[in-house]
Formats: sequence, structure tokens, C-alpha cells
Amino acid sequence: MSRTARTVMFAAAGGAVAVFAVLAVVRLPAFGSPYHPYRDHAFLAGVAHDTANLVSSVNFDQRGLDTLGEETILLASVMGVSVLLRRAEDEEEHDDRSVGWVLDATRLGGYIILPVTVLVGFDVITHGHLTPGGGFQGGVVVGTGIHLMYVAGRYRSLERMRPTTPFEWGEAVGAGAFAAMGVAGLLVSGAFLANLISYTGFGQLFSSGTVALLNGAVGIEVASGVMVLLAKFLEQAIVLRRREDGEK
Amino acid sequence: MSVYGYLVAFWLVLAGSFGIVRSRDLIHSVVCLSVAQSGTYVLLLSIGFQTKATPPVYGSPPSTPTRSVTDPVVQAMTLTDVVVSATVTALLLAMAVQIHKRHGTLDPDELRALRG
Amino acid sequence: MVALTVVGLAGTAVVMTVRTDRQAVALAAFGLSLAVLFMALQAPDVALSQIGVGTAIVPLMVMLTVRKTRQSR
Amino acid sequence: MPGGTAFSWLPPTTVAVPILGAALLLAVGRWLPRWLTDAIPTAVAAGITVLTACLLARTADGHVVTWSGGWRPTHGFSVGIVMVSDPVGAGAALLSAALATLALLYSWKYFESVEAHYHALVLLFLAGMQGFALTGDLFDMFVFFELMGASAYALTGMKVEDPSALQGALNFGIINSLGAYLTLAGVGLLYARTGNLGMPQLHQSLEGRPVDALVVAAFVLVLTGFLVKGAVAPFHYWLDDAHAVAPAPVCVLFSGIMVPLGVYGALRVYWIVFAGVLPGADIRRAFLVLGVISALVGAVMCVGQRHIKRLLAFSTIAHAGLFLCALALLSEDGTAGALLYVAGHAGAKAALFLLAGLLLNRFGSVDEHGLYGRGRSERLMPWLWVLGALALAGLPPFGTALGKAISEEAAIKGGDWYLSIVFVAVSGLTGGAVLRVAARIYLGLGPRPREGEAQAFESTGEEKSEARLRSAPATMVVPIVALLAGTLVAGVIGGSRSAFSHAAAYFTQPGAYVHAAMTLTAGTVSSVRQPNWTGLGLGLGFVSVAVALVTAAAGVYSSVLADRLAPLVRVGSAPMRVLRQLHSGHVGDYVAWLMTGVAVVGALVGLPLVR
Repeated sequence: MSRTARTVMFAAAGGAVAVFAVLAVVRLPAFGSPYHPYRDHAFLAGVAHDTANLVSSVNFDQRGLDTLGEETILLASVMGVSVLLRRAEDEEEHDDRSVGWVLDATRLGGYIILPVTVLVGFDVITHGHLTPGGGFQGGVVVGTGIHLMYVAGRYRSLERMRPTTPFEWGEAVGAGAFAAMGVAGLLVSGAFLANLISYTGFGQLFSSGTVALLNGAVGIEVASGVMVLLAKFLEQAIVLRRREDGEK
Repeated sequence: MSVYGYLVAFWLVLAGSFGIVRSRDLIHSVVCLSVAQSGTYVLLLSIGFQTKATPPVYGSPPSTPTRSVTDPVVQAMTLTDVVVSATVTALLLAMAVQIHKRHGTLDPDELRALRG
Repeated sequence: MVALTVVGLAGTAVVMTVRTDRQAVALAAFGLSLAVLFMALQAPDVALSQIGVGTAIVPLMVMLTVRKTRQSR
Repeated sequence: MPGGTAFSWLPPTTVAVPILGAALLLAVGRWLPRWLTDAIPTAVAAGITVLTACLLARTADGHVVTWSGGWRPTHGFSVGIVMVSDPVGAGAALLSAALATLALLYSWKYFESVEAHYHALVLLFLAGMQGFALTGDLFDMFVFFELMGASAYALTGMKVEDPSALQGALNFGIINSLGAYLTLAGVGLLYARTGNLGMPQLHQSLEGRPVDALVVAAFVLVLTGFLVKGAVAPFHYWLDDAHAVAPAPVCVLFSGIMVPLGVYGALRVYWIVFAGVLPGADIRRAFLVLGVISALVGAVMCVGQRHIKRLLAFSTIAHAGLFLCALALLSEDGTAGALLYVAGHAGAKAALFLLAGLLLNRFGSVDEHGLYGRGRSERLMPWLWVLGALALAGLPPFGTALGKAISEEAAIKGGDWYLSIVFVAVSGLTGGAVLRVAARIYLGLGPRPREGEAQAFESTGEEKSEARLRSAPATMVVPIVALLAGTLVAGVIGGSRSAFSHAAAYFTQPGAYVHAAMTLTAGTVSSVRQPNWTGLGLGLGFVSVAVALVTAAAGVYSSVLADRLAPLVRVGSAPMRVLRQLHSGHVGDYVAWLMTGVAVVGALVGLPLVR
């Protein structure tokens, strides 16, 4: 269809959907209303398992299956990216990686900030059940942290820093660990992803049983997933050239 | 005031889809898709919001089961969705790179190889 | 209230920019405004992940994709 | 027994085991020899097939309920996720596991250079389907819906070196993701109104309440994602592009089980959550309208195709429309007929896709005109191809024919007599198109199609395939024969018919589902009658085969007939050109059509309520 016909059709349909949306939204409970029945039960269950961060309790303890599904989506799409962006025959390495002049100040800054970010990332993962944060966010912070090396230094140093194979392996271990803990929960107490370890006192490091462990597993997986993702994209953008432009 | 949050959410979803319809570049449509996607986050979180409520995290164990805490369930759903959908967007971008390699162009109008 | 309006406008801005490299910058701004909105909606976890993902990784990938496609055009 | 009835450990394991297998493959895939990377996933998929088979047996006399994480409902509310598997869900899981095993077996020889990623992605795709079929929680359905999607996008875009447009995979990705996000919005609305996510709880909290715009909007939005996946009329555009690009074993999983799962999801949500709330008559009309449109569009486009994979994709769209019509009758018979039809169709369609894969491997192209007469040297394949085509057309002994017969009777009993005409015409047209392909390639019937005859809109099927296999190896022929045998068995043996009607009874009675989920005691279900072959069913079966033969003959000798029936051809080609223009391959069109679809479904469901 021509562009204008397409836009006209979309405008009409979009208008109709918007009218539906307004009709529906008007009947929703008011914006800040205290009507959250699920929250009340989730609250009790979370406190019962001594998990300070209720969001992690819901994520890893009460609705564990959702998180298993989400995390597998992450595994699938990172695998998809590594399949799609693998080196096709007609591409070859292009050695202009050494170029890239970096301001001294940023180089210095980079070297200081890099370890700090990675440390913060790991802290966010391990304290997932206490402070806001958890496996997902911590993994992202660690994943992006290491790429400071590229910003502050050169691409080749980044590549030496993190070859991709161990991270792909790390990703598989994270996903496998999550599923294994689920099955372990099943074997021990007959319920998939049950909270196994005794959840001692509130607020300590090991207070909420499997939530902390699952957080760790997801953290490893997300961190290595992000690493593989960015590695593939960086490799595509900087290193690979199609053979025929390579010769020019 | 009460309905504004939901309207903004639906507005984002519609704007994202409109972007895909109008786009001349597949990367542009993938980015518009992620805009539509964040519309659903805004919808979910504004459903879970409660005025004068503290975030659902505690330093010390709460003595009485208080009600003034925002809904952790909605946040858990959105939380995982944000991270995961970024990787799905990355997958779609990788496909766009492949299309560009194969066909040299990213404009859906020119990509007529798919005459169904 | 204000955060919602800012998010709405930022979203429209991302959709409106046609050139993809400028759109990556708009996307980063949109991600940031979303993170601020999530803080306003009392959702610190989501805000943290939105900052990490929406403002850092996705725009970076869009830039890399644009660079790859523009480079061999 | 904590966490649910006996055997409650089964559903989560069928989801967790493929994920573990995929993680293992990814970790050690690099160092395994090629045959091991093939053997492990096939073994895992076969294991899942066994697990789901005994799950199906177990659900024969009651739901298998699992509350994940041990969160059992205390006085009517639970925080955990419920997985309720009833015969239909377990049957869908079994079908997906069986098809995955055969697809993996088929791809031992089909691919030359592929590391473990392909197998791991297929396993993740299998895990997504299992979870989607077995879960009883709405948000969980959305999560597994996206898992199916993500692994499907990766699998579709697999063959990087392949010149055929990768844009199909991207269109598929964008449209499916947009559908998923609309479903998420619908789930959010329902959560805001009722405060819980599990389908049994939603049923209880929505039942007494009056219908209002929110419930209708939530219903429409939640359904959009499932209708997009089920390739129903206004949302179906992505399917044929995705099939044209995806490798053959992946197409088997798409058409065989993923599309029917979309329709299954839509009806499951309707029956459990919205049956008590929304008036049946309006929903029935809405589904019927959508089903008939997609059946007709699919059939017409199918006849006009040269690209064999695209032709089979359009026949999947047509059959998805038929399933929707049969299920839309909202009666036990209609559902039993549709379920049997899905099982039969999955076998026949999967076999045809595998045959197309063989063609691609042997001759490097799936273009009907290009392959004209080159298949004469074959001996086994033509018969398999003709058998598959006849099964598609509804030849009586096959499962597809029985399913079609029962659905037609249910339609006539329900007063929609015109439906049987649609059934006969659509299955006839699609079967005929496949027969025409077989006749042209294998038997070289009819005049050689002149190169000029291919209309400008045709997308030729030239795909560069790596290797030329001289003879079809065993690992590729065995799955095809097994699939066709399965279709035949579904139609013939008596036991299968009673099982399907029993399953339909479970599917159409939400009360037992909710009762079992909330109180962990098996709800009893009465299944009314024993559907079997009747005179009318047989008659309609033969009529549709006759229609198929006529279309095949018309197709093969079309160039000869063209000048004699010039006026008819000219009239016929106008709508064809318009239809072909609509399937333009442009993602913007598809999104516009998606939004129009949402508006149309909303109008169909909502307007009668407003009056």
C-alpha cells in the first residue's frame, strides 16, 4: 500500500483504539488508590520469608516461574544475537583497532572508575534481597562497567580483557544454575522453585534462603549475557569489514 | 489527575506503533518498538502506585503489616521485562545489521524482495 | 505529574526524529526521563534497571548498528 | 502432597528440563563432536515427549494442578503461580514435544555447518511451548509467549548466508512483539481491576461482576497477542514471510504447533476467564467472522502461490481460520472436532514441510515452475507428497477428515450451515494447490509453464542450499512417514475419538478447572457423546477431495484453459492482484493492519454490548 494509504488507515484504527482505551481507563481504580489485594498477600509472604526487598521476594520466591521464563528469554535472545552476528565467510579482520586517541583525563578517570563500577555491580547483585536491586540490575551494571575499558582505553585492551568464550560459558552456567535450583526445590520439598534454605533473621546477608542464591545465578547470567551482546556488536561495528571494501 | 498516567501510557504505545508505520529505516522502527514497549511499563507501574506510599524495601523488619507500600508484584514484572526486552531489541537490531549486509538498504519500501 | 508529561514528550520526540543516529540520543534522553518517572512512582528497582538498560546499553547498540550500516553503505 | 495433586511434579519438569538441556548444550557445545550435538537434544526432546505422554494419561481423569514454589492457596488466595494441565493442554504439550523430536531428527542431515546454538534454540522453543500450554497464570502465559517469540526470531534468521530476504524475520519479530505488548497491557488492566493474575482466581473474581468497557478492552487486548500468534485474519501477514525465510525443520514447529497454540491460547483465556462474564453470542459471532475471513484469504492466496513454502504457509493460515471457526461454535462437539483437526493437520502439514525441505536440499530451490518435471526420478517422495495433500484436503480415513466432519456436524447442528461450505471449499482449495505442486514437479503433468507466465508479483523461490544430497537419507524420511502415519492413526482408531471428546468436555467446562485449581481436588466432568463417522461426514469428505482434484487439474492445465475461459480468468485475477498487493512485505503495512484488527475485534465484541 502507498505510504499515505497506510497512514490514513493507521490513523483511523489508532483513533478507534484510543477511544476504547479512554473508555476502559476511566473505569480503572483511581490513580493512587490503596486497592492492591495482591500486594497485601505478597507483603505477608515476603515478610514471612524474611526478605527485606519485597520486589526480590516476589521475583524469586513467590513467582519464581516467571523469572525462570524471563531469564530463559534472555538466554535465547543473546544466543540469537551470537548466531546472527557470527562472522560470515566474506568478512575478515580489519586491523584499525589500534587507532583511537583518548584524552588523558578520561583514560585516568576510566582506570579509577572501572574497578569501582564492577564492585558496585557485584554489591548490587549480592544484596539483592536487602537493598533495592538484584540479579538483573547488578548484572547490567557489571556488564556495562567493564566496557569503560573501551571508553577509557583502546579496543584491543578491552578484547584482551574479556574473551567471549568464558562469558558464553558463564551465561549457560547462570541459566543452568537457576533451573537446577528449581528442580532441587522440587526434589527436596516437592514444589518447583521452593524456598529451601532456612531463612534466618531479617536483614542479614543470608536471610532469605534461595532468593539470594537465585539472585546470584541471574546476576552471573545477565552480566555475561550483556558482555556477549556488546562484544558481538562491537566486533561487528569496528573489526569486521566486507572483503571487497577491505582491499580498497 | 487520576487518569493522566494511564493516558500517557496508551499515548506511548500508539506513538510507538505510529513510528513504525511511518518509518523509512528498519532501525528507526525497532527503536519505536521499544518506545511502545516502555508505554506498557508506564501503564503497569501507574497501576501499582499508591499515593503517600514508601517503596517496598525495608531496613528493619516491619512490626505491623502496614498498607502504605507500593505494589511489589507490578514492579517485579516490570523489572524483569525491562532487562529482557532490551536483549530482544538487541536481537532485532542484529537482524537489521544482517539485512543491511545482505541487501545494502534498510528502507522497507525498497526491500521489495518479499513480494508475497 | 510533571514527570509523566516529560515522558510523554520525550517518547514523541524519539518517534519523530527520523535520522537514526540522532534518534539514539533521543532514546537515551527518553530512558532517563523514564527512570525519573519510575523514581516518582516509588519503584527504585525498576528505575535502577531502566538507567542501566534504557540509557546505557540500548542507545549504545543503536549507535553501533547505525555505524555498521552507515559505514559500508 | 504439597503443591498440588499427585504427579504435580510433572508440568514444571517438562519446562525445566529443556532449559537445562539448552544450557548444557551452550556450555559444552563447542567441544562436542557433531553427532553428539545432534544426539543430545533429540534425546532430551524424546524424553519430554514421554513425560508429556504420561501427563496426558494422568489428566484423563482430572486436572493435574501445581502451585509453583509450594504457595498453596490459603482460604482462596495464593501468591504463587498455578500450572493447571487438563487433557487439551497436555495434548498440545505432547504434540509440540513430538514435533520437536522429529524436527531435530530431521535436521541431523539437513544442516551442514551449525554449532550447538541451533539445537539449544529449538530446546528453548520447546520449553516456551510447554510452559505456554500448561500454565494457568495469565502473566506466565505472556512470559512463555515471548520466550516462544524470541527463540522463533533467532531460528528464523538462522541462515545468514541465505540470500532470501531476512526482512521476513524482522517483520515477524516486530509484529509478534507488538502483539505481546498489547497482551501485557490487557493483563495489566485485568490486574488493576481484580488484583490477581492466576486464571482460576480471575474467573472467580470476574464472574459476578457486570460487564463494562474495562473488561471488554482487557479481553480484546489480551486476545490480540494470541490472535497475532495464531495468524488470524487481519494479523496474519507476518506468517508467510517468516515461513519463506525459516529453514524447513523450523517451519514444522511454526505451522505444526505454534499457530494452533495461538488459537488454543485465545480460546483458553476466553473459556476460563471471560466465559462467565462476556455473553457467548457476541463472542461467537466475532470469532466466526475472523475465522471465515482468514480461512478464505488463506485459501485464495494459497492457490496463487509458486513458492512452495509460502504456499504451505498460506494453507496454515487457512486452516488456522478453520480451527477458529470450529472452536468458535463454543460447543463441546465443535471443540472436539477442532482438536482432532489440529492433531491431524499438524501431522500432514509437518510432513509436507519436511518434503519441501528435501526438495530444497535436492534441487536447491522451492519454486514450483523452476522444478517442473525434475522430480520424475523419485519413487518414494511423490507418494508421500500426494498422501499429505489428500490428508490436507480431508480424505476420509485421515484424522483431518474426521475432525472436519465432526466440526461440520457441530456447525450444522448449531445453525451455521454455511460453515460446512467454507470448510469444504477451503480444505479443497488448499489440498488442490498442494496436489498441483506434486503433479507439476513429480509427474510433470500439463504443459511446461512458460517463464513469462509468472506474474510480476510472484516471489520466486530460488534459495541457495549448501549441499546436494543424492538420495534422501533415512533420518529425513523416517519423520515424514511417522507424521503421515500419525495423521492416519488419529482418524482410524476408536480410542482417539473418545479421548478427544473427553478432552473437549474438560476444555469447555471452566467450573471443573477452577474447582480443581483452588481446592486441589479433581473436579468431575461429564462428557456427553461419542462422535464418530457419519454418512454426512463421509460425504463432505469426498466432496472436498473432489474439489481438490478439480483445483489441481485447473492449476496444472491453467495455461491451456486460459484462452477458453479468458473472461473468467480476467475477473478472477483482479481480486488476486489486490490481495497480493496487500501482502506487501512492508512492516508499516503490517502494523497498520494490526491496529485495524484490534479496532475491528473491539467493535465486534464491544458494540453489541453498548446497545
